[in-house]
Amino acid sequence: MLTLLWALPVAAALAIAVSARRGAWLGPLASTAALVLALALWSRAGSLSVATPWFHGAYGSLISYSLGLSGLSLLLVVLTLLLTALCGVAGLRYGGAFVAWLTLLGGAATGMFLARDLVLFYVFWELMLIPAYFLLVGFGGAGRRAAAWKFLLYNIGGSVALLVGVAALVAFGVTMPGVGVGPISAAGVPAAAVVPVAVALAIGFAVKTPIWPLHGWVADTYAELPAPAAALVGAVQSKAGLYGMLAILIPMLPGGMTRLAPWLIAAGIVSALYGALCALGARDARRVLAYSSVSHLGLITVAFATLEPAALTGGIVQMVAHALFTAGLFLLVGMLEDRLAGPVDVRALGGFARWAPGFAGGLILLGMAALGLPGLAGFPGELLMMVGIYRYSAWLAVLAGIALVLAAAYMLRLIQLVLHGEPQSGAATRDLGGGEKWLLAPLALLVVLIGIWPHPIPQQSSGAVAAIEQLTGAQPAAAAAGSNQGGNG
Amino acid sequence: MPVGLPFYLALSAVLFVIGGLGVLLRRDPLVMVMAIELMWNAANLAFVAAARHYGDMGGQVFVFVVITVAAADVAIGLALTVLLGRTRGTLDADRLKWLRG
Amino acid sequence: MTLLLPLAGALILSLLRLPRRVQGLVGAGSILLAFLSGLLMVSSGGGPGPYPFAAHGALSQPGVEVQLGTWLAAGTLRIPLGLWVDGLTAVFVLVITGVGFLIHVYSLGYMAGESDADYGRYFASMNLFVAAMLLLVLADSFPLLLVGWAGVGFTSYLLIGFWYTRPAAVVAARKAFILNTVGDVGLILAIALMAARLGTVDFTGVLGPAGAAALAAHPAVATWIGLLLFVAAAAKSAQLPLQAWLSDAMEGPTPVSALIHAATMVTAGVYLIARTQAVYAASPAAAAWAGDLGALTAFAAATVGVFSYDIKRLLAYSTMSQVGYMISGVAFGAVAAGVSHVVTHAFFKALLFMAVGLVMHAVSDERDMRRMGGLARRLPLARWGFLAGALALAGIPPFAGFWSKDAVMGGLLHGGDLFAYALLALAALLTPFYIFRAYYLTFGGKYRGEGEVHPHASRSLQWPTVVLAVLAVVGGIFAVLLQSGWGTALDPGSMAISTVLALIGWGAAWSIYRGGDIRADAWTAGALGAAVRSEYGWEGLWQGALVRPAHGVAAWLLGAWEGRAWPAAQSATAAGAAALGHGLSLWQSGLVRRYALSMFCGAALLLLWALVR
Amino acid sequence: MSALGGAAAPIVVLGAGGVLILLLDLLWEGRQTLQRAAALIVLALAAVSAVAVPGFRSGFHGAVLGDALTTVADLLAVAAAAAAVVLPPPARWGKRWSAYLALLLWSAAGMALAGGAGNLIVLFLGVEVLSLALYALVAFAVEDGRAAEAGFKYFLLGGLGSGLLLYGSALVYASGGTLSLHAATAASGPLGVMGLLLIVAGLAFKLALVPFQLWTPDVYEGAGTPVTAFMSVGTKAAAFAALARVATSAFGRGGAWTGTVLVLGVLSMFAGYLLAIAQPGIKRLLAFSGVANAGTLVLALLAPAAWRPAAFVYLVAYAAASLGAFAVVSAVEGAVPDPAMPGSRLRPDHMDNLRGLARRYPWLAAAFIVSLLSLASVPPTGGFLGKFLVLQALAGADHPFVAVLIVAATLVALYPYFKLALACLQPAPGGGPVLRASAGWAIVAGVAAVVTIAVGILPGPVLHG
Repeated sequence: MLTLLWALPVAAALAIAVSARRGAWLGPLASTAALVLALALWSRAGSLSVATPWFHGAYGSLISYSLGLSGLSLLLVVLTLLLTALCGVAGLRYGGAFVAWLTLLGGAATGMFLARDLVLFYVFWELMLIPAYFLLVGFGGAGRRAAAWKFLLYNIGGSVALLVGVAALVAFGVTMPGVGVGPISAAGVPAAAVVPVAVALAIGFAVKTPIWPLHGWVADTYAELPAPAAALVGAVQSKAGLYGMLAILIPMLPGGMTRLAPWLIAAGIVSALYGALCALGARDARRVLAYSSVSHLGLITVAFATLEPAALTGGIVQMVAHALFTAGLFLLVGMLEDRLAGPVDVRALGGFARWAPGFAGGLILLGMAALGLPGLAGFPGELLMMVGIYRYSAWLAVLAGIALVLAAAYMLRLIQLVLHGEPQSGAATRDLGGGEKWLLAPLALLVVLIGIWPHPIPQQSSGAVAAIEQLTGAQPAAAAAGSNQGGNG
Repeated sequence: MPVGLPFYLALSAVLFVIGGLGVLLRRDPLVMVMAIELMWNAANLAFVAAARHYGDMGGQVFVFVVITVAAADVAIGLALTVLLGRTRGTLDADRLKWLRG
Repeated sequence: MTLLLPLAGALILSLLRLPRRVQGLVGAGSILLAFLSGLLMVSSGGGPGPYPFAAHGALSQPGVEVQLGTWLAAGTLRIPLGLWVDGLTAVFVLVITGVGFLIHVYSLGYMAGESDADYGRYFASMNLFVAAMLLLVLADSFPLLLVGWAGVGFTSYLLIGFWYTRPAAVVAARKAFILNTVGDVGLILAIALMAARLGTVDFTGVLGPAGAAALAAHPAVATWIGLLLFVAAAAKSAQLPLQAWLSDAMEGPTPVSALIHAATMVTAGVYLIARTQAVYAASPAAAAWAGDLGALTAFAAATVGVFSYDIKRLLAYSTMSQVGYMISGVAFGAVAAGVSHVVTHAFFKALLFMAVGLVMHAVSDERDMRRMGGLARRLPLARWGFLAGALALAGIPPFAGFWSKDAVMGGLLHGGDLFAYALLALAALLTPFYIFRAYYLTFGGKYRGEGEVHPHASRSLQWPTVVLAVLAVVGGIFAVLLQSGWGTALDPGSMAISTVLALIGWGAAWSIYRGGDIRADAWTAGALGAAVRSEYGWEGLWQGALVRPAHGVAAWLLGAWEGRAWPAAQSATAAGAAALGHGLSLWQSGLVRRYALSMFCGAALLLLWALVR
Repeated sequence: MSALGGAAAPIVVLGAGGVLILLLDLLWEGRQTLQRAAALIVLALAAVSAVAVPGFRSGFHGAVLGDALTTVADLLAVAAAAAAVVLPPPARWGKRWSAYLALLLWSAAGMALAGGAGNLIVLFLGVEVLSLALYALVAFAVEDGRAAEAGFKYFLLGGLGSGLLLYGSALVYASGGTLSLHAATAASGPLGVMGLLLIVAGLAFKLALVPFQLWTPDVYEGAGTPVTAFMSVGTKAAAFAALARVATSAFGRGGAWTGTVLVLGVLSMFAGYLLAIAQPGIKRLLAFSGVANAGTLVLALLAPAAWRPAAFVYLVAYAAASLGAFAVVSAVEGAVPDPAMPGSRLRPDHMDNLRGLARRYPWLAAAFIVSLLSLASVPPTGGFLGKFLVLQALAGADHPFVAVLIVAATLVALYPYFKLALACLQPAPGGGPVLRASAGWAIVAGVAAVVTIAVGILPGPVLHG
């Protein structure tokens, strides 16, 4: 059952490839089928798992094919499959190969969110990278080659760091039942290894997220990828790192995490401010969104690193929200690019609200969600994060508040430069077509719904948060002594 | 004082080094092949001496094997030298630099 | 119900394409229905819960809470989804929907010149605004309040930037939004502080007996919460130091200015501080900060009003000034007075804006008083409306403003500090002066404009003006009723002082401007006038200290770091690796004897290693 | 046969098979298909005998060892030879087809011998048999000056390497009086240690570890690509097996050895990948990739308790990827060069010749990319799993720093591998290469890709020999 969730998209991707790329529609179809399946499992989260032995690694460690559906996994899986289906539909006009890679990316991400074995997790983690790379190389814009190198070097750099961490954890006999699902045995990690392993994992997760100063790849990648791919990568792949923090770093090395937390918080808050400032100055709309992601995700990282329950919950809510509005914004910008037949240079535009009220409405709605307007999806998570961050440190919360104000500034700049002002001559364009509207409607609807009633998200993720709280709460901040006792958490 | 194993080993070392120097200093493929044979035979000397020292037949068997293999080796070496001369028109090892980098 | 009707109206208007008549009907009708249901709610116990409105002292009764479920929960923190009704809410609901309805009707005529799409957009935004404002006052927890709070900010952004092709409107809208966001962040931080120190963020928990006890036990917490709440209130209510957006917000359509920037949105800050009396009661320091800054705003804004040429801006400064009174009043504990001033101010300020709207309609959207004058005869309705509003604003008895403004000052005389009282008294002196200056310059004398004067006022423009004019004259009754509803009494001594101050101000204006002659105004033209008109250079300070540095840093980060440093580091790394690779290729010389040498050296090194070990 | 020991069976089959092919040439002169079929049958028999002959213990009184390591080395030698048989030969090789096949089989026999060697004589004999046949195979294109140069270089340096091996054996023998590998590696006196180190040096030459790697790119480039494919896999497997035997039994007894392997491995890894960056020719690039992979592989030996499964998976994955990649290279080399590409006229294996491959032959390109991903150790390929197991083994064996070095080198490796992948994906002015019609490339590349992924997904059978 759980296997189907990731295997359906992957099989569809292979089928498209075999069908000589004619069956592109299979991609969104399979993603939708998997999405329906995932939704059908909504109430059974936490109780489903699959495990069969895979192989024995060194030192007799058992590597198994093990999937599990915690509430947190379910949220992210639903999100991933929804966006895979939508972006797949949006990507149909790029041809079968594009949809195949995109669907493969979605399937891999789904698998990663389900994996309950470190090696399996890593396999899916890297499997995500390949489609993203080929989407970039095969379908990217003019600067794709340089962007692809950056993407590759940064991401594999992060991956290999993660690989060292994973290999060490496996060698020490740590298993991964899934946060909030079962007991985690971290008993085997030698005290001296806790911090180095945590650092390796953190680097891997930080690159993927990305967090300053490891964000160098993100702007180019998001700017060069075709819009539907950028939407999926920006919305889903960026969650991999954060999920990794929640599912691996924090529960398996709580002692290491407490030692690392100040560094992660520093990097995260710098990300939040740095990204926001860069977004304030960027010209290409894609880069504005890219830097805005750096800023948002940095803040979520800060929230996670505080280990406060409210901040963790808020971070999770914000992960969901960020995926929704980021995907929507990338799709919207892509639609605008189609009309301009080129990148969206925000300073050269204006007055689109006149010609395209539907587009304007979409951009304003999603943009407002992105800047955290209360009543839309971006707010509840932000609020809880601020509550948690405040509990950790008031001054940190003030810095985060500055990032929020900057978010308003850069998002408004984007909205206003594109939509408002004097309509540029010759800029008369079509409004969104029916198909485009239907594509965005689910995202817009969810953004509003989550804004109005966000409670289901924390309900699903409460297990994970409670488990983390128990793990880190039971453990004193002293890392060296820490990791040897938390075995029964 | 009887001439013991160390003396033979020393001699074999000298031979081995001379062979090596031959490979390093000569540019004629034929001479280089001969130098290599010298190195192998240095080993042979050590084997025989040690076999004698330990009263073990293994070393002597090894020497026979080496001699046989060396014969085949030289045959191939000569063939390659001829091939080299025919296709490249030179018998100077230093002029073999089409393949490099 | 009250809440849902405008929201439904907004949804219908934004998603469906309706004929113009239906758009107007839905827009105004939904607000009317909301007003009626609000009346029902507070009078007879309909709506979310019964509330005894009429009895003496009833307004200070504890509220009724209706919980609908959990909005969000994390760890031990639970944020309910529910509504809260008490006297304060009731007053605000009625003002919002009542005055809001009148302004909607006025808008029907005022916005008639817009295209169908824009007409629909206008009413959708207005309905959404009312809905957000109602949520703000009906919420039962701070996060939910914040939802309405920011919704108000957002819709006001939409409405200020309604004419989005005008650069000035776009800039004004952005400024309003960003300053409001600063306020939102203040509120978020306040919520975070409550959650961290009190463990709860709903009204019952924070403001109820348990919360009050906790606050009293930790005055520092109360002070910080109070200050952060004041940051929020200052942004929304355009108080120092976050006042800068309101005067620019006049770029929006005039009914918008009437609704948002006079009657409702700016009073949200007053509501917040009135609502959180428990906090300010626990922290005199926070109360003093809030009250003094409110009073300072009241005075400073009045001085700017004295020098203004733009009649809408003048009204905006007047609004800031009057809201300063309210904030100061509620912060120092004169809740009834402050809230009653909200009510009367809603009447007369909306009236003033409507009158100005009529004037602007007639003189092709001219806003500069120097190019008006002599309009009294051509625009009688505007003239009498403006006069009624001016009298109310000036605090001339027995007009509406007198009863409430005086109550604030009376309250301060008893409960506040003298500094604040002095500032408010000075402002009370200036208020009649600037508003009658505007009156005489606009309506008196001879017409100084260039364009024709086209008096045209449809019925929908006329009768809301009339209704409000009546309210401005007799609305003092509401103020008195409210105060008795809260159980506070009027203070004759303070009333006398206020009356004298108002009459002096009016007299000064009369003596200078009674002829409506622009030459009498020459004294405002100097450098001093320019400085004051620029809000004492505040805008320049703001731009220089924050906005431009932020953009500068952004450009520097993008250029120096993202553009050069990172790429340079990246390419240097890549080039370094490639250079190493090419360097190593020299080793692969192709020379077989060198290869042999390398092998020998390698073997020798291995042997050496063995011997050294 | 069981009297001789089952482990020797594949050697016998291969050696006899070579003779048989030469005899069959008298019957089937010039009939390539039949001869190839015969060679494949011989190889299949050898494979079966390597896996399935009962009495699977040491033969010839311990001279030939039968264990999992031997089996892996045997099978890889056989697989590499099979690939070289299936791949269509370069056009100029003419009619000496049977000789080519016979030499391949004999070389494979030598590999099996070296891989299973239990004493120093057999080790030397195996190394020489595999080498002598390879010298001839490398220079098989007798009209080609490059092939002759490559053959001569390989011969000369190979002789030198064998000399080191031989002299090392002599010193070991002189210090201990025994030729048994297991007993000899107990040598502890300075003489014995020096001898062992010289043996290590000789095997490092065959494995192409820095600083004994210099011959590799020249020989790989000059030899016909099927031969290159064969030697890149078979030689390395055999040499690694031998080195592993020396290392594990010797290193088990003293700490001084760790440093040797560490230095050789780390140097090879970094120098190999760095040198690969600078190469425009695919074969040279893959040669350096082989250097680096060999380096990584020997580093696994630092985890004495856990290196076996890791090394098996790593070796098998490397073999599959390498054979797959060279299959594609040989296909592209034989294609009509695109005159519009700048580098293509200089050398037939120039990277530019790959351009347009993905458009014209998507499946071949896909197989190539799978091989490259495996070499770059990206999941779900065997290359990833191999590297993971190596890392896991090292992390559990108090060598975390080595694990970090390995992943650092992996980063360097990205550039060359992905440069090749990118080249396939780029459009070509002339539309891309047009391959000579042959199923051989597709078979080898396809089987290699399938094996690569299969090892990555179901490593069970490989893990334990």
